[in-house]
Amino acid sequence: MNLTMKLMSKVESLLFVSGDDGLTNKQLAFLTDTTEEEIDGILRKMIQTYKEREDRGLEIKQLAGTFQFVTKEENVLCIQKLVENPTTQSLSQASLEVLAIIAYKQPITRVEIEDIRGVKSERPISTLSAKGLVREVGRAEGTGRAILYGTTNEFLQYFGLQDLSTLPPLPEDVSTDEMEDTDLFMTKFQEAFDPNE
Amino acid sequence: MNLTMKLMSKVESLLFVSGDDGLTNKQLAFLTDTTEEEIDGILRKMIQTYKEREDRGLEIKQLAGTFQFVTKEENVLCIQKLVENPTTQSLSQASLEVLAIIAYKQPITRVEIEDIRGVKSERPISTLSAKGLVREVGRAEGTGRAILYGTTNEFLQYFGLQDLSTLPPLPEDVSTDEMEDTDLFMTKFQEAFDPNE
Amino acid sequence: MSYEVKTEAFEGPLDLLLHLINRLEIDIYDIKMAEITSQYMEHIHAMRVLELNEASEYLVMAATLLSIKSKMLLPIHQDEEMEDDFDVQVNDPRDELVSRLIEYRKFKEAAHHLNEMEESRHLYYTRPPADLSGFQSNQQLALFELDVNVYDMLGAFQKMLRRKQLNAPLHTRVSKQDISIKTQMRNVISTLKKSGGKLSFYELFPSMDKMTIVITFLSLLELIKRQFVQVEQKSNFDELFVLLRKEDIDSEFDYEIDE
Repeated sequence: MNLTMKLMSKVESLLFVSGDDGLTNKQLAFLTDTTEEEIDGILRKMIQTYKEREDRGLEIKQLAGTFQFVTKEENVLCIQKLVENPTTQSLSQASLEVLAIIAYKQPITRVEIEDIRGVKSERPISTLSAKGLVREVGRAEGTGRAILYGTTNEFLQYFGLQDLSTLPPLPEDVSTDEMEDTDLFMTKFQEAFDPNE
Repeated sequence: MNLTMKLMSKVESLLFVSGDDGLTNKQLAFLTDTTEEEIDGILRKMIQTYKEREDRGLEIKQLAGTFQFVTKEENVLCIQKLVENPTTQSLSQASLEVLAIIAYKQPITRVEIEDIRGVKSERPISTLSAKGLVREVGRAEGTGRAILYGTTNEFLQYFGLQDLSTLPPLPEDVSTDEMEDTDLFMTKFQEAFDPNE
Repeated sequence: MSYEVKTEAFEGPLDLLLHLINRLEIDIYDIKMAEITSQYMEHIHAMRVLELNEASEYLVMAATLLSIKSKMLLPIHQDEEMEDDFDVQVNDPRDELVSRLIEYRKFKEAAHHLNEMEESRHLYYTRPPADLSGFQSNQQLALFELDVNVYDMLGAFQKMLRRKQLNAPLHTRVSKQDISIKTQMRNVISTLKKSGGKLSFYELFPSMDKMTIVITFLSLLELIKRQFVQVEQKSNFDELFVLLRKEDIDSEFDYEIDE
């Protein structure tokens, strides 16, 4: 009995680490130093136990000869919720960069932002608009009439600023062309907005 | 009772899919539509049950601030049979020293690290950042604006820590305090009698 | 006294001094300068194979030891003593060295604790988060798309190295072949092209061979530096994705790499 329990424990550990690859009964027998017959018996017992017990959220599924853990179907809703609601997190580095550029250089077009950053910036811009921190404030002159971006009132509130003039002054010698300088600029920016300060 | 079981099942499913990202009790409460208090109770119960039951190969641990499933230590040998190189490469003495200094003194510059060790430390620092255990966390004030280093989440994971406060206290030497006291005394003494002041 | 010296056993002059203090059973607060200096000299003499870089540090310490030793032989003039900078020394020329040694010893001990924690952490395993992209709609992808920095990617790589070790004996081993970073950069680009310009970070590492994984990673870093590709992450819970940024890169690519 004790040995059977220990074997179950090992099978649980092994199936857990093998993830989506799963393991065959042959592999399990090899890894736990036992016979395939014994593993078959153990797996049958485990499959049934997992299925029956209401406090278990996992099941063992056999797929193309390999056994693997899957979550119980009845818990699909809370997993769905996990996917849909990534934890409210602070802004990503890219978003912060774009936000800094918009804050100091507004009104500014996407192409100009991308020139400064040297990378495509569509997504951070749309993240920032979705979060209501930046918005379209007009159109540039000339062909294309590109969208001009600026910060919102929500931006001021979010960072506890009275108005745009209370943004910390931009260091004079910052050349945003160079990676290191951008980092430096970002550090200043983040320091300025650190909620702990 | 039935509800508690269902909640356990959900927590098991959620912890399983979130893997080594893990989830906080707050996130678990939100995802299962319940209170943090209830989740805390459930987690306590689950942590104990998993630990006690001999047929379970998993345990719940708090790593890098989140609850995660890990395999039981007693099964390490059969899991290592799955591993290509059973002797997991450990960090070198130099890397460990640098890491210890960064962990306890962060944020800290390379020069400050080298002052403590009395030896150049560029290589261990780059090894550590390549391993994702330390990262640049800012720039020092003043000329040069040297890079400041700090530890990462991966550092907490790697050493099985819940957060930085669970680091064992830095070995303190009582006698150092005594020495400092003497220095302080001498300084005061000299200040009092220095004819130049 | 003669004994064998293992250079790699010391993490610099302070480590060597601590070793000598221990071995000679010297009180760290009352270091016998003559004894420690001669032992230290003997050691660095035996350590001639040192890299130039490190050698200079050992030599600076030797000079420091000699200077302390000579200062201790001098009669103390009260007046001069008073004019000394307090930071350097108040009354004992050994003070600064002793406090450095004690400070260093603290971290050496802390490093030892970390080593023990590392070993016990090797006793249990976690698993990567499950791929939940099937649950996610395109709208959500757009909303939560957030870039990550190189540190996140290095962390992901590290995790992956640990993961990729699993299953190895159960698969046929990839035969070892030498591939250059340059070649692998081309491979990564063409793999990305084939899959429509976007691929999960982990899918770029199908091979179990550690060497290939490392080369692929280095080539990826190079591609990022040259802005051929970009790394993105949708959210906390999701995978890293590698995006192809420059479409028709072949000519430019060849030119740049070959230079």
